[in-house]
Amino acid sequence: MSKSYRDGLPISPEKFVDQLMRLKRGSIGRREFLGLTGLGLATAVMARELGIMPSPAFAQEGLGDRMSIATWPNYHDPATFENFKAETGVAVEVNVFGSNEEMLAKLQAGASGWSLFVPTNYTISTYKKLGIIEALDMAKLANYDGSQEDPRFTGEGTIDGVTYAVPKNWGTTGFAVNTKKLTKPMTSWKEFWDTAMAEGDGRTMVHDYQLTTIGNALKYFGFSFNSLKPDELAKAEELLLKVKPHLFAVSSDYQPSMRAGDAWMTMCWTNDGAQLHRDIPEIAYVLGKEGGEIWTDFYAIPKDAPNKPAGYALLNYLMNPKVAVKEHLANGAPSTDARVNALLPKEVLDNPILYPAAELLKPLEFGAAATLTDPGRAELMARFKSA
Amino acid sequence: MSAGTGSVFSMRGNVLRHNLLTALLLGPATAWLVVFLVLPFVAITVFSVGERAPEGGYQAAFTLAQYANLPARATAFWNTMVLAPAGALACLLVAYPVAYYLALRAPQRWRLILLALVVIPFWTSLLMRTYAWMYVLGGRGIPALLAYVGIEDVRLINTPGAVLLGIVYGYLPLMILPIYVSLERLDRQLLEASADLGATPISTFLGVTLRLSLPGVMTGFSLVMILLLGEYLIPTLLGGGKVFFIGNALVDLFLQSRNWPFGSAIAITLVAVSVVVLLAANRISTRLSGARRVDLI
Amino acid sequence: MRAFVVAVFAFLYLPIALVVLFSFNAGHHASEFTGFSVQWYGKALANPFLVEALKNSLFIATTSALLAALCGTAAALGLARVGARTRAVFDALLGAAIVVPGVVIGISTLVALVQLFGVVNPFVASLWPNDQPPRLALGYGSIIAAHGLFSMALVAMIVGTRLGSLDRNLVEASSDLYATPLTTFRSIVLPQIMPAVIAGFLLAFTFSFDDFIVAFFVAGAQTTLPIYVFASIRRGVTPEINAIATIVLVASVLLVVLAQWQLRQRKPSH
Amino acid sequence: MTAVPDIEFRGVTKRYGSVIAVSGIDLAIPPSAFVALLGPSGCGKTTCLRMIGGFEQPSEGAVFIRGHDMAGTPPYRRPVNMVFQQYALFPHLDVEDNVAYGLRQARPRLSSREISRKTGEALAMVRLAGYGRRKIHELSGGQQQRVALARALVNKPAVLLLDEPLAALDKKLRTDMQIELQNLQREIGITFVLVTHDQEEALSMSDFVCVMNGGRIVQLGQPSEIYDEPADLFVADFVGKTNLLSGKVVGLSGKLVDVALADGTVIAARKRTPLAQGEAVSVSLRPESLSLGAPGSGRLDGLVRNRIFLGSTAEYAIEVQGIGTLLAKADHLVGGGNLFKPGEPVAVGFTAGTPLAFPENNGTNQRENKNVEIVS
Repeated sequence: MSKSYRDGLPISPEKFVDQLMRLKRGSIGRREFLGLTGLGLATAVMARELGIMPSPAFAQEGLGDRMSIATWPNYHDPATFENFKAETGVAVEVNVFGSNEEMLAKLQAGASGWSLFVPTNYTISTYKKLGIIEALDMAKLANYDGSQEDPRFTGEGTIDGVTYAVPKNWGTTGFAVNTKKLTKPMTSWKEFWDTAMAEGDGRTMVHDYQLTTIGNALKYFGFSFNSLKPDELAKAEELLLKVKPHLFAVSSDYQPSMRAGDAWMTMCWTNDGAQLHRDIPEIAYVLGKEGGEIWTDFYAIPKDAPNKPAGYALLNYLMNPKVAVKEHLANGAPSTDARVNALLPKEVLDNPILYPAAELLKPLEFGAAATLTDPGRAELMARFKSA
Repeated sequence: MSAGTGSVFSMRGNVLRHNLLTALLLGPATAWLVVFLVLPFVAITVFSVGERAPEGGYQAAFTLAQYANLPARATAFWNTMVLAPAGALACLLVAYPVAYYLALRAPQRWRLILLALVVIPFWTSLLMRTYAWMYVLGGRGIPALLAYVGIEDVRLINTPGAVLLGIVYGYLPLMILPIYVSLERLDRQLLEASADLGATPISTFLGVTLRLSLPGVMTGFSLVMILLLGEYLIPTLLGGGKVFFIGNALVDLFLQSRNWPFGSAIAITLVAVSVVVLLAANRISTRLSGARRVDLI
Repeated sequence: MRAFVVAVFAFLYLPIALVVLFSFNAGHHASEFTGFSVQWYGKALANPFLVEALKNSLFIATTSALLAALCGTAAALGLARVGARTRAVFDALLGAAIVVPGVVIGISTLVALVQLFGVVNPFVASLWPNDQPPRLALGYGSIIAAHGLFSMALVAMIVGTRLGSLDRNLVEASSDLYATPLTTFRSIVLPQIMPAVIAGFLLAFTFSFDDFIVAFFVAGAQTTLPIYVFASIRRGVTPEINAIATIVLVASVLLVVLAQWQLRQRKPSH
Repeated sequence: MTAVPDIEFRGVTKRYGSVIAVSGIDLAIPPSAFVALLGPSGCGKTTCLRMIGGFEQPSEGAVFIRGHDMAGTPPYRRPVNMVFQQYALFPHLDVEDNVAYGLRQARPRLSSREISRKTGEALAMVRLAGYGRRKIHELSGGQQQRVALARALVNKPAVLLLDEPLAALDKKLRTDMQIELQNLQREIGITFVLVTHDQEEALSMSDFVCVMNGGRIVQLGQPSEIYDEPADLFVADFVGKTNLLSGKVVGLSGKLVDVALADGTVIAARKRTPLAQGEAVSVSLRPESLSLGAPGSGRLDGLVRNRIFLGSTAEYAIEVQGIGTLLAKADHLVGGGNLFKPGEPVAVGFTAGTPLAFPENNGTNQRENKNVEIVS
């Protein structure tokens, strides 16, 4: 098709007018006209030259020399990307986010620039509905073996038989405590919130993330982590507003503050809990006995991803169990892939932070898709933050 | 319009050519202003009477609900309206003596160097410098030093004080420069005249120096105020998401809760507030220093 | 007062000193000094994203400042040729471009462009002769435009003020001495307003180079240095960032010293 | 003069780094005098004035005002007021507030009625009644000058200091102001110290002229003394116009010397300092002491080169072979008498005893001038 406009150049004035007349009479298609006049080519060239728009999706199978991934704080082994670069020549830029809402907002605004990102289980259906993630071409993911994945954690990546996302790892959301500073043993979210207003005054962090912050406040009253009921949310808000003045920060990147000793207690994901405890043994990871979140993070590719071949290549690379095992050792969250678990050392598999006792896991809930888009929860969180 | 007589460089030639040239000169700027100022402003105005789409973003509607919901961000507005003037004032209190010293006391040959030293911090990223403050105020910085001498568990970061410090730090040069300029232009003879007429140094400062540097003070003050009204970074980095400015509320609405219409309504309100603040500052400045034009004599 | 001034300078430079100090850190964090090393300079320059962010920032700052200087100067010249009413409208718009907080500029530009692209892209696609139509998207163009808006207004104002104080006699003398309008402009007006144009350019460059909040909204897939640094603060700053910041600082100080030296060299010969 | 001098300098030296601005000055100014400090720029006159005002401190010696050593007394405690060169009126205050400024500093405080009365009087004195609410920039240069005067005088200072107060005015206004200042001084009877580089101004206004050069006082005296009996070549040259002719001492006779000019003409001249036989000298001849006449009738013969008509008088440039061009001033008589045309031969004569001979390298501080850079 691209042949037509190159052949049409240059065009004489007579021919131009002639074509214009034909266009007016309707005997010529707009595309034909654009092609003939060379306008299309000129626009395309100019646009690309000026860098106003990124080049259209790669036609050929070249991987380019760079791509970017959107993920969570302290979530990867930096060596993974260095090795990937050594193998493929593609350098990987890591963008870090504090909440799924932030990722969604960036994708909704268009042109995120990511070739790969790491959404959490409950968000995938919304992404699919909004049409902003790619139905994965499984042929390009030879290293992925669905049969080895733990079905408890991996179902939400596939919708109506089409796979939109493949799992990275699962985990829980509890809280980390510096037991040297806060010596009272804690086992529940009630204690978390109460301590935040007492001994932990000015030293407690909560996520900059509505799902967990509101969810765990709901847990204080024994409500569902995913509740959308206005009266229940109102009670959660009351608690949050009461706690707000006592907090150290509202941030999903709590490791630096915990490590520096500025914060003594924080809402915490499995992987961060494992990393903190590994480096600073007095930091303990606690799962609230009332329940809370259990989650799986997935890899997915945005529909408007600038370098999809590289995205697929990295995803396939990450699905390689030998690569994944190193990732898990660095990240600290439990894998969903049996092949990876087989390679993990015993002390990892025995780590109670990663694999909590069954009775602690039982009350945990997966995030519900509705919480992601519910305006009530979004506005509650925003009010809490701006209070 | 066609004559262009007021211009010092008007070119001869017929009216048509004159108008064509004027249009060519103003064309790019006009296009720029329309596409990237007027259009966006129209867009957020339209958005501000719309509704949040179910998944976030915008959906067309006509409602004033977003404006009615403004009180939900009262705290952020309050923080901004308190901390912005407080920050500008703190900035002024630190900046004035420095500007005064540079303009009137520093040895001549040091003056330029010292002035350059005021400007140089501008060339390192404000982000990096604020990050350095995060370190200084954070657990490994001053609190660690204090712990060393036995004062345990001091918390400095993520407090309004830290935000205020960040503000003073970030905007100090912007405050020093205009005050310096107005003090530098000050006729030294006026100070001698005042002393000659029996005024003590303090009353000379209050009666002459301060009064005549007011235009600089007001320029610096409103400059810093305007920038602070839209501040996002300093409260984010040094306030830990706890000291929330309107700027933070805006970013939050667009990048977290994805409530574009409400965000638009807040943005418009913020612009309105900024304009009011600036007009007020202007009014005060002209009132206080009615004799500004005398400088030329 | 001396002591106070010294204290303020210490206050101004303490963070900068720390930034520079940690760029020589042997350790991995920009927060724990574990030994002296220059390795991070090498690593920073080998990090394609950091270098790209730096290049992007330089490119965006230069382009937006240049465009702003050009359009702003043209606008100031044009404004001197129009009636009071047109002028008032323009002045109000230019003032607005300066006063409206960056965060609002960023947000409103984002909102407007996303909406605009939403209309334009499908339209272009429907006209396009093949299946890969160009898509308008946020990126260099939008950052340059959004940064340049503020800068252009700034330049127009600075140059306008300068033009206002230009001695009309000079222009008349020039045309009296047989200079054509163009020659008069080139040899009289331009040299007079040049310092203002250059000052405007430098301000615009500095502003764009250090801006975070506007770019944060309209950068799309592009990364500028401040955006990269902000992202780094979230994922943990390595001394790479300090190294780049130090390089930028040293480069700008050198530039200024060089400019000063040049100026001093040139003076006697004039 | 038994009264305590209003101003007294005792061995005052002022140095700026290695630069000497004022060098060992002794000076006493009697009460109610109008004294002019006259000299070229950089001679130290302004520094002297500023030391009286308290804006500079002497490096050595002391300044006394009415018998009190002023060392360590800041300007705002000194009983003197200054009229600044550019007037230094406060732009943010109106005329009345400018004038009242000094009164408002007084402790114990004056009542506002008192202040406004005194202000009104001061403004009336400088003929600016009714101008109180004007802004400074709405006034003309002369009016501003008078505001500055009123502002200083309203405080009833012991001494009024005037730093080139008329320099910024045009010629006509300057002349008017000179007369006004003189009248004012007589009226209120306090000491005025005027700094000026304009010798005409100094001679016409003051009772005493203190000629300074190179940081020293060269001559102190009444205007006529300064003009008629200059102490040295510098004063002769600086004050008024004069012709300086080089020559050699060929004869000594009491107060007079015979000087042979370059062309061999020998003239008799008075001397102010001892001169030796054969010493190189400059002879000063005031233009008005020269008389012109028909060729052969005078001492020297020359040609009229140029004539400048000045109304009542005319100035002639006369070229004398072997000597150079002389400036002569002659009365212009009604009816065209005594008018010479350019190109006409003419004889130049002078009254015996009017020429003054100075040693060529006498102590005009020419050498020290090098050290005295412009400090004002």
